[in-house]
Amino acid sequence: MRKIAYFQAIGEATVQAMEADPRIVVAGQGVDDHKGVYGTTTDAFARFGPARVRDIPNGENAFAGIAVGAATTGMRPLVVHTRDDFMFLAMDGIFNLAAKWRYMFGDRGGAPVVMRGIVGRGWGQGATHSQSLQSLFGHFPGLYVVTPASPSDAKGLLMNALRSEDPVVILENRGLYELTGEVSEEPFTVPFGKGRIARAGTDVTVVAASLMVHEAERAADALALRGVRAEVVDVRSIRPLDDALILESVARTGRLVVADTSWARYGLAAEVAAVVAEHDPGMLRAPVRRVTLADCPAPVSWPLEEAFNPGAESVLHACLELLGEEPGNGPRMEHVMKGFVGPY
Amino acid sequence: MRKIAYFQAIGEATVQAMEADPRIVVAGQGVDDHKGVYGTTTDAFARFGPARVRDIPNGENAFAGIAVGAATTGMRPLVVHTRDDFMFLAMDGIFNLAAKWRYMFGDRGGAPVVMRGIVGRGWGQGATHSQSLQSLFGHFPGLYVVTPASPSDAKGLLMNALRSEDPVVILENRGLYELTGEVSEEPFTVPFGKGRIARAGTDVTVVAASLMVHEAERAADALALRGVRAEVVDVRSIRPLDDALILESVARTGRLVVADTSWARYGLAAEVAAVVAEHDPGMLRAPVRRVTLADCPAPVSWPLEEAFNPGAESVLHACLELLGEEPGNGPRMEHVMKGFVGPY
Amino acid sequence: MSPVEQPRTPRQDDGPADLADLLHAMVRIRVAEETIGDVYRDEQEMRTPVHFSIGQEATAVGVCAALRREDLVYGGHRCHAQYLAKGGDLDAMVAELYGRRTGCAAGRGGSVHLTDLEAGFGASSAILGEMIAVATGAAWTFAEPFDRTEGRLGRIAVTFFGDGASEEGVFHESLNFASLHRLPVLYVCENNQYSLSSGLAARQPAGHSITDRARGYGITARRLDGNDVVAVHEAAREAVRHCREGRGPYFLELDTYRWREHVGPNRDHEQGVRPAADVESWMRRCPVRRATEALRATDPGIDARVATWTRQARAEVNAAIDAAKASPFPAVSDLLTGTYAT
Amino acid sequence: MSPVEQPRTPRQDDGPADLADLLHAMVRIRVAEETIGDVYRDEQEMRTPVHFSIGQEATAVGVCAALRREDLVYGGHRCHAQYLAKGGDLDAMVAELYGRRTGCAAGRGGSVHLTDLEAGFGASSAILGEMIAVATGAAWTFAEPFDRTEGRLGRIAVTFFGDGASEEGVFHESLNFASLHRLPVLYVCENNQYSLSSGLAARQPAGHSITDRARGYGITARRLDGNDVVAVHEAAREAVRHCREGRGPYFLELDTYRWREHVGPNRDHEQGVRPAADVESWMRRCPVRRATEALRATDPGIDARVATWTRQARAEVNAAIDAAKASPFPAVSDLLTGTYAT
Ligand SMILES: Cc1ncc(C[n+]2csc(CCOP(=O)(O)OP(=O)(O)O)c2C)c(N)n1
Ligand SMILES: Cc1ncc(C[n+]2csc(CCOP(=O)(O)OP(=O)(O)O)c2C)c(N)n1
Ligand SMILES: [Mg+2]
Ligand SMILES: [Mg+2]
Repeated sequence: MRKIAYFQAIGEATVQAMEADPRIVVAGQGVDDHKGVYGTTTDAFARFGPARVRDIPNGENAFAGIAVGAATTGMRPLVVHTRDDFMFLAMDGIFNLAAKWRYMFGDRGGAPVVMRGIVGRGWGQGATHSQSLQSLFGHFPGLYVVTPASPSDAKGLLMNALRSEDPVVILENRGLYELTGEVSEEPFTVPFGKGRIARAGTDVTVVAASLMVHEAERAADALALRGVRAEVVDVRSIRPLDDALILESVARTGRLVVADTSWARYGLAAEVAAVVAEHDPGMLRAPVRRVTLADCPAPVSWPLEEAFNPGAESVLHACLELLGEEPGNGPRMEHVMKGFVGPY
Repeated sequence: MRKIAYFQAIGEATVQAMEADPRIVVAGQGVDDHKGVYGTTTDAFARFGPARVRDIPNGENAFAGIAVGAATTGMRPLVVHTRDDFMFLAMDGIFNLAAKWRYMFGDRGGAPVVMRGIVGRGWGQGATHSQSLQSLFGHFPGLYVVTPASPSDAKGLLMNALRSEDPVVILENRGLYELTGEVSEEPFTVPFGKGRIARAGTDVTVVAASLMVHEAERAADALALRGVRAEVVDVRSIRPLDDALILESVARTGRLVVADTSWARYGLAAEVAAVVAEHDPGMLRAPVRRVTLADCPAPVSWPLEEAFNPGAESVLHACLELLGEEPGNGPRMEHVMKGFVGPY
Repeated sequence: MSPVEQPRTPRQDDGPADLADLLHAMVRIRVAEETIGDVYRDEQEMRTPVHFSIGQEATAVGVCAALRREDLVYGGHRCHAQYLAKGGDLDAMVAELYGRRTGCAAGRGGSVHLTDLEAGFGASSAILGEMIAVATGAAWTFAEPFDRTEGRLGRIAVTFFGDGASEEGVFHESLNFASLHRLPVLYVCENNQYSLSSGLAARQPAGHSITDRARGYGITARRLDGNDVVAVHEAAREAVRHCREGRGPYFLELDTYRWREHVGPNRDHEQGVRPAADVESWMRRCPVRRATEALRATDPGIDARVATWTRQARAEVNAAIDAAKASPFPAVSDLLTGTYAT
Repeated sequence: MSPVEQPRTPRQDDGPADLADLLHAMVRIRVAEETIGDVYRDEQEMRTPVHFSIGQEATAVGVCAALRREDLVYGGHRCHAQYLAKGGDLDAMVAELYGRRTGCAAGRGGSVHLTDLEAGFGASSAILGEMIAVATGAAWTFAEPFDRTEGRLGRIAVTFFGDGASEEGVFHESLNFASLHRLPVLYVCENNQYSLSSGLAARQPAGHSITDRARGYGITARRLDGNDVVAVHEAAREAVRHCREGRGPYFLELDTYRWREHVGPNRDHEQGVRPAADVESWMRRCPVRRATEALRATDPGIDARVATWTRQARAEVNAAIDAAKASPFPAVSDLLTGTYAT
């Protein structure tokens, strides 16, 4: 099958969905410019022009409500935030309006707005431009929340979102944008709530989301060299979470590492651990390990940033620890984003 | 010792802290009015007047930043939100400014702002006026987050907050305001990060926060009648969480129920379960139970609201289930807020 | 007049409404709210915080009488009058207050989350300013080419909000967007001088009005007496024409005053919250009384008609209360229904 | 002039600054940014997104020269010029870009989180509009009785932000609060017509300025040519006097233009983002050139002095770069330090 980059997959899904549904309108700051949100809106703008790929003023708070107003009267807004951090300003609209609209007004219609938020990890983005807000979004019933890790999922989940009758938040890690993979040219959807076994294994389960799926796979490579077979579960969907897939894997391996791009406390890593603990803690032959951000805001200085962000090596060490093995001195593994060149 | 109500304890802490520190200023919508935020700011206003108990215009977003600007130049703002739901509008200021200020600007000073948010559970408050946002606040390093359950803690934690060099979010459940308890007349502080054994027991641990501590205690009463001794742990502090106290209790009882006023997913209940799972899942002789909100927005209709909010009975049933006992048909336990009369 | 005269909502075409019809609508809303207020206080069975518009009826009635049924109205927490003025179903509203399955929001939303899409009442909500943005978004839909199908062309969105809500940033961001794209949205600020117990002087700089701010976005804006239903209606007709002709948004600031406490049925000046003299002076400017007086010269039978309308409205709202009480609560087994589409 | 002439920041008392001093400050900032831009692009060792003010120097220099050292300035993402104009330490800024322990934010903040409390530069931040609120809060402190101690009386807060940031709701809420309480805060909008690649026409209604909006809050407001450093300085002095005398906030909208791309050292009109003719026309209105030309009549030696200043600034910034590179990174063992007070 044809290979394309993650950002291209997003662009393709956008164009195909817009072709199929005239109600879809893309809106965001600079969606129409030469950069096209890292190339994800360029094709849509070329194809549909400014009426359907709409540059908007700054003002995230109102725009969340404006999108809800449009969505509840017949449009299908696809709102793009070039950093999900800016969505703090949109949270009233997201949580108090979009997530609750259908329920609060008696199930007479939903607020089908799709919100893309890009996580700007690394390269000195700093504390306010690199947060990964999946656990916040995941806490609230009424929203769907997904974190595509592969180009194929980036397309399929976005196309599913654009057919949803309810609001969807899609978190995309900027570090994945150049990643290539096989993606069907045809329109297709990936359902919400279904995780995926990114790599099969028997000795330890690594549950991961987004960028951390790749770090986990690289850790699994390194483990394989040592004869350890790690299973990597890509949750894909934060809400609903595919509990069954997680439980089935942990039941087989008896060991759980959760790798996330956000903090441990009240995060995805907590939720995955809780799913197992509330199902059957007896499954666990060893304590759960959370491989997450250091418990501080994101620093800029690169040695600190490297230490702050979890990578393949942290996943590897966590797995070895659970298996009671010494890390030894294998080659140091670089972060996925090594080699990135600015400006961002 | 003298008994006073929870709301009086808040008012007393405010006055005593303001007497000791002229930098403290109370600010919020209507803090100076006849209701005095359910009586919590009345005494401070009577004592210090409008210069230090300041009514503010609507505009939660800017005011979060204004408070940070004041806090970083020498004031100690105590910002009051009559519903913590309104804090969605203040989240940029809370997370991107207050929580990160000290770290992001190189540890040259913090943003000592204290934010009270009242959780307006029950009596048809509706989906946007009854949320309990502790897990959102708890996710972010740089913030302290506390949830006083007793009048004494309401005073001690607030006084501690007003002496903190870093930002603090205090979530108070409106349902606790009329609750009375022993409170020292002298100024005193309760440190952050220290939970409390609200009731000692040996058979099952119920970890709870805020209003749910009381529901858990009532469940413990009912269990005691059946010879079951439940231990109730009041976390008091969401960030930092007193892991040691939780672990020590669960190590003794082998059974864990977590009772929270918010949703299960990515919530406090998840975090507490994760703490145990990452320490030693072998401690658990039974699966963890999360006693939380139903996974939907808050409904208004009272039979739905009753079913939506967890109460003593849900805690009781969860404990019995873990112990392998039938619930039987004991008397139905009413919610804590039964008998409340509007308008709210 | 006949004893079976039906309560009528104002006409919803583009012609001017009769003052008698406007008065009738105001009387009906006044009676409905007063009756609900008494029952609310005495029974404690409507378990949902209620914000009454008693004393402010002219704004909702005057504006809604200038709208077509298909235009969508959005309100804030103080939304009963707007809902009823737009033709929202009274039975469904009362059932909502009682949390019944037959409520307009199926018992999920309560007093502050009304909706009646049939009548063109989009939604209301309790977070200040939210609906300013939502109405702007609806107007965006109405301005989009795909909405320009037969019969839908020319719909407008209207949002009512208070002087307090105008302080929220969403006001600024929404007006900027609407003006930039010339969206067909009418912003109606019901300036009752208070946000909770805080007067305007404690919240906004003196000597400058909300209207001045709206003009900063290049929006055509007018401020007028919100207790004069005829003036409101005339201004609204002009505003609606402007929006419908594609000339962009319009802003109306309507000065008025609420008689009851912020939330609940009581009179807060009796608790010393506001100067009793202020309340009394505004009560003398009662919009119902003023409309009645204006009609009396030409229509000597008006007092009798008002009395009849009052009786009819009372019967209507009592019937709605009885019907609501006889309606079932939502089934607890349906608690989760509506969280997501099924 | 002597080869050892030191680069000077403008005087920070209340008298008018010499045009030569203003020019000197602009030259120094221009050279610093150009030098940093080249090194940034060629080395890829300053790993932090950088927003240059090249072409916009007159706003920061003209305003900051009207301030006292103890006044606090707050900036947005495009903050280098403001930091330097207020007297912020160049070495510490460059070290911050290199993520060094000696950086002004100890390597934690990067290009968009500058601070130098010694020099009266409070903070800058990368989320649009945040510092509009923070500066308002600082002004609140400055207006409080407990701050009225000797030597602190009369401090003011100043915030620089762009035309894009003025669209955020925080602008509206902050101006309302500041005007209501007559806070000593000077709002400086650097209107460079763009937010990322979006021109004003795509973001704000035509025919109405940000100044109009500020006036809606009863704030004294002026709009002027932001590339004329003398005009900016005079207007700023008037504004500062107004604030310091307790007459409330003041608003300045300064028209200017950036020469480089939004973020990074490249020229985006070379990529066709903006009309090259626009960029060129604004480059002809270069604030440095204009100030130089204005001086030439009375000071024939000005070109030589500019050449010297340029050389000196280049040496100064190169030294800062060398010093930064020679400085240690923060220790990884200190990763958590500063999350909370210890
Ligand atoms: C974002 C937000 N902040 C605060 C509140 C609390 N609140 C509810 S109504 C109200 C006053 C609103 O005043 P106004 O908009 O003038 O409407 P009025 O009640 O006078 O009709 C306030 C502050 C809220 N609901 N939402
Ligand atoms: C809340 C928020 N929204 C969006 C952004 C992304 N962003 C960064 S700079 C910028 C443009 C700002 O334009 P302006 O305020 O005019 O400043 P300029 O870059 O022109 O100096 C935008 C949209 C952001 N940083 N914060
Ligand atoms: Mg009002
Ligand atoms: Mg700009």
